[in-house]
Amino acid sequence: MSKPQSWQEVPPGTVAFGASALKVQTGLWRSSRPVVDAAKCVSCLKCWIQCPDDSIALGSGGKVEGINLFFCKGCGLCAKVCPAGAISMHPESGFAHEEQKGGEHPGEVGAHVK
Amino acid sequence: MNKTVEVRWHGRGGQGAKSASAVLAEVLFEEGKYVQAFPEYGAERQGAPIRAYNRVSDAPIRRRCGVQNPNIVVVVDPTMVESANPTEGSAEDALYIVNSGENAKKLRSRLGVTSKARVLVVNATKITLEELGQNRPNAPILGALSNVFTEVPVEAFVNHFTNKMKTLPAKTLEANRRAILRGRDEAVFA
Amino acid sequence: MSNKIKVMTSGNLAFAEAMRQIDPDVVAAYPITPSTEIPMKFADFVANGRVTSEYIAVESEHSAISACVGASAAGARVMTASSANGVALMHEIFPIAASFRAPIVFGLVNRSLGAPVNIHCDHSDSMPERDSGWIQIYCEDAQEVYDSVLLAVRLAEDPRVLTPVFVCQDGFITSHCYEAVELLSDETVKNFVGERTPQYPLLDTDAPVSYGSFTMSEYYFEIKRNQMEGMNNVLSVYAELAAELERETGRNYRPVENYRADDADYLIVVMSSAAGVVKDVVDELREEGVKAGALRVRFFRPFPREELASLAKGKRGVAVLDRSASIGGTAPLSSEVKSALYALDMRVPVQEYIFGLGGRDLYAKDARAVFEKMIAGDYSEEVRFIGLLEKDD
Amino acid sequence: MSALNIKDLTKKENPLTQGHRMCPGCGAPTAIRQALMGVGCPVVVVGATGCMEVSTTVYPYSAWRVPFMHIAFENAGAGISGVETAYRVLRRKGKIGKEIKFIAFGGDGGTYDIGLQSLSGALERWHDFTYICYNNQGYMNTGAQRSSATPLAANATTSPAGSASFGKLQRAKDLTEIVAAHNIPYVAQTSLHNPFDLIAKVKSAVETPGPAFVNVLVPCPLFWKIDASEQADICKLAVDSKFWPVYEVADGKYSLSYEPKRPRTIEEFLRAQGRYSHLFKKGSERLDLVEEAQRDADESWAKLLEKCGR
Repeated sequence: MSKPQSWQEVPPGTVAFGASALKVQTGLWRSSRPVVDAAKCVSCLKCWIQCPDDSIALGSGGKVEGINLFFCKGCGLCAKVCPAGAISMHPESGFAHEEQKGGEHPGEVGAHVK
Repeated sequence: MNKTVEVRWHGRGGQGAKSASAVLAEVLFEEGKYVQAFPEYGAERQGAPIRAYNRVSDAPIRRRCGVQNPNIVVVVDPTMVESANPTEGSAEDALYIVNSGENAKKLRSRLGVTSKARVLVVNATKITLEELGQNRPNAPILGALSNVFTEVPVEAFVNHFTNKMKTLPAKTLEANRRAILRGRDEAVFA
Repeated sequence: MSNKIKVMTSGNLAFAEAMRQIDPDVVAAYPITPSTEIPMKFADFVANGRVTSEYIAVESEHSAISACVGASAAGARVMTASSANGVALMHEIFPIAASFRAPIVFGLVNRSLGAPVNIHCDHSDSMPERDSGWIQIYCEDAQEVYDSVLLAVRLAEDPRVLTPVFVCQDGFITSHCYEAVELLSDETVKNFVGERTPQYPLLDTDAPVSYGSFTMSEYYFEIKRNQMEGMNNVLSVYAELAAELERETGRNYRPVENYRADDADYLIVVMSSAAGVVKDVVDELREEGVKAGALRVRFFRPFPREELASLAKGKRGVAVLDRSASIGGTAPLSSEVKSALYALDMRVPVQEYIFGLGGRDLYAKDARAVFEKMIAGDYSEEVRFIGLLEKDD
Repeated sequence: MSALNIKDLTKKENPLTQGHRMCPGCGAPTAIRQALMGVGCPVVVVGATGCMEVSTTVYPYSAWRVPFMHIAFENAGAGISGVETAYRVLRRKGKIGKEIKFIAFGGDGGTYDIGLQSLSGALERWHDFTYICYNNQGYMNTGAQRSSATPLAANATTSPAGSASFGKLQRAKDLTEIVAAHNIPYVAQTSLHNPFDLIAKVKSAVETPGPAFVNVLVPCPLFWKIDASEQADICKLAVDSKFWPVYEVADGKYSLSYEPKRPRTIEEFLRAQGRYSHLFKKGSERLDLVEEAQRDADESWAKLLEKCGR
């Protein structure tokens, strides 16, 4: 569902469609950025299971490959729980020179959405 | 019956005046009349004085307010002749049906009605004590009422009344039938 | 075989019988006088396998309506009933049900709101819900209750409407009065009400939706405006449905009942069971040569303002009889009537009355006095009270 | 209970998507996400008003990949009663073919306080659903007010520590025990620092026919005044200090899920959070209350062990 532009386009019943929040770039909230040293990752997935924003990007082998910066709010929990010191937090200002991307994985709204 | 006949019942909570008014309505409904039956509800429990009402007419009944000026007043409990004020608002020529073992003349003076009023007395309590072994005055009262609504055969009253209690043993139903018939036969105008 | 049968029943039992024939999926209810008989009777139907429904015996009215909203959002056909304090306890959830476009059909048996505690009829329980987004239908007798429940199911679920409905009847006066009601056959009712086809059932796990979202000023207004459209469609959809049911019953109830109003000089506007005695008085006055008439407002939400204004146009006087008060303001029916009459080119004198609070009856002499005052040109800016114990000034 | 494999879980679609607006480091989305991971079949979720509900359904977006309904604050129990009943009817009538599970959640405000009646009613009526309380021990959606889950001496905005007060004057209500007293088939307490425990318990709860209840300790960094990264650590401390025992009551049988080998003290748990800092303020310390909290914890623990038959 695209954002309604008028009252006529609002679906009845206060209904919002499932998984549509995948369009919401909560990564813009971040002031501190996690950086993954993949070489140190021991694939324990503690960061993955504790991340409140489900922003730990896993590779096909179940290894942490990076952070979904479209959603990551920068709480630092992943760095805190990592037993191998594979994730470190860095001020977002240090990345200011990078072009503000639309996000690596701007989630797709499910195909089921009517 | 060109105009609406209004009936007021005086009884005690749990005594069955409400059911009896419903039976009267059912019987007359079956005879093609337009009817209403509605009790007055309060916080009172078993034993407290209650009132119930009927309206009966050949035309659709629209008004739904309480009955203020009844044409027929039924006093189910003999102790209520004075306490329930059965003459309140009733027409001068109203018909009273009273469950009482009292002398008819005396009853008329206790009610304080003029000679225009008709008073039908039936000792319903005695009849049901004899027939059912319990003081359940409804059946003879309905029997007495069949003297008033003469267009309805008394069997209609019997059928509707016993229908309400159809889960009871046949013996009890038969006793009720006798009580209704005795109510019809033993009711006398004072 | 006749598809109709006339039986002796009451307003409550007629509602319950309609429920049995409709056979809703879910009923969640909590007992309260004078509507208790409805869930009691329905629970009995469930216990004896006479319906395929589930009955939820909840622990409060608040939970009753909450469970109804849940079941309705899930996609089920849902009904319930309540009165007075029960209705007041549900108040929080009514606007939510309406916003969810949950087509719940609700037997509202009107009873006064405490204090003091009073179990008898007035409209102080349903009137506060007039802004909750529910349709409100007020019935005069048990027959109308029965017919209205059938209509309400179709009306609520119509995709152009999708709005819950209160089917109101006067506590005790209608709910407990035993009278004749003509019932349709089970099959006729089943065919008339059909089956519910929900648009966004919560139980569709393949197309998940979220109900009851959070929204700030960005969309709240639009969602509300969208909801209003359902209410705007009610009267035209109702006209279709009423005509369809009329083919089965021969009865058709207008949103405003016109009783000898067309050529009348004086009108009483009233709702629900009190209309009967007013109509009796109209007939009496007509026989005496007075052009009296009555309007019975059946739909309070949506309020049929155009119909009412056209029926009241050009009258010499209108008296509005409210069975509830808006303390410190104009009583609800008077307020609506006055507002509707504002559209007329020529002013019609309107006298406001309040009557019947806490179950006090409206008698023929009262209705007659109201007409007599209009005929005498005796109007007051102040609201007048009928049957109130008052000291004369 | 089969052992959980975390790698298997990564293959499952997350029922709560990204893009929700909960605070950075909040435990609630983690708890809900973990809870739903263990559930095999489709679920329908009903949420009470609260942070989670508000932040996951900011119109026109929803972070729920599963059907979700919010009605009001105090009625998640009643709402899910209606949904679950509708499901049973529609399934019986052949209008729904598949098996669906029902989960209600509420914060401690919506569960311990305003929603307790509705929860109790739903449990007593034996609806087949699982209620998850994400318990951050106060009203966070409205700004850190005290609830009946707020522990003794915590500084909350409606039980503030001041010159004449030491914070909340009363102990927390033991809701898990109140729920267990309904004699429902499954009741548990857990904490989000141990996802295996949490996931397994919710799985048991959901798979048990009839009503089930899981009380999850979920820190609110803002209220507890901890760093956003510390949710898992503080939960572990709560469990290791016996402040929040993890246990289950299955068919009336109590069993302890975890016993700390080297128990920590309540003082350590309290000192780790800013909401208790007034107890340790130089010159106005209230170490007596710390001792009282320790005694309470010890007594509760002893009672729990007894119930577990030890």
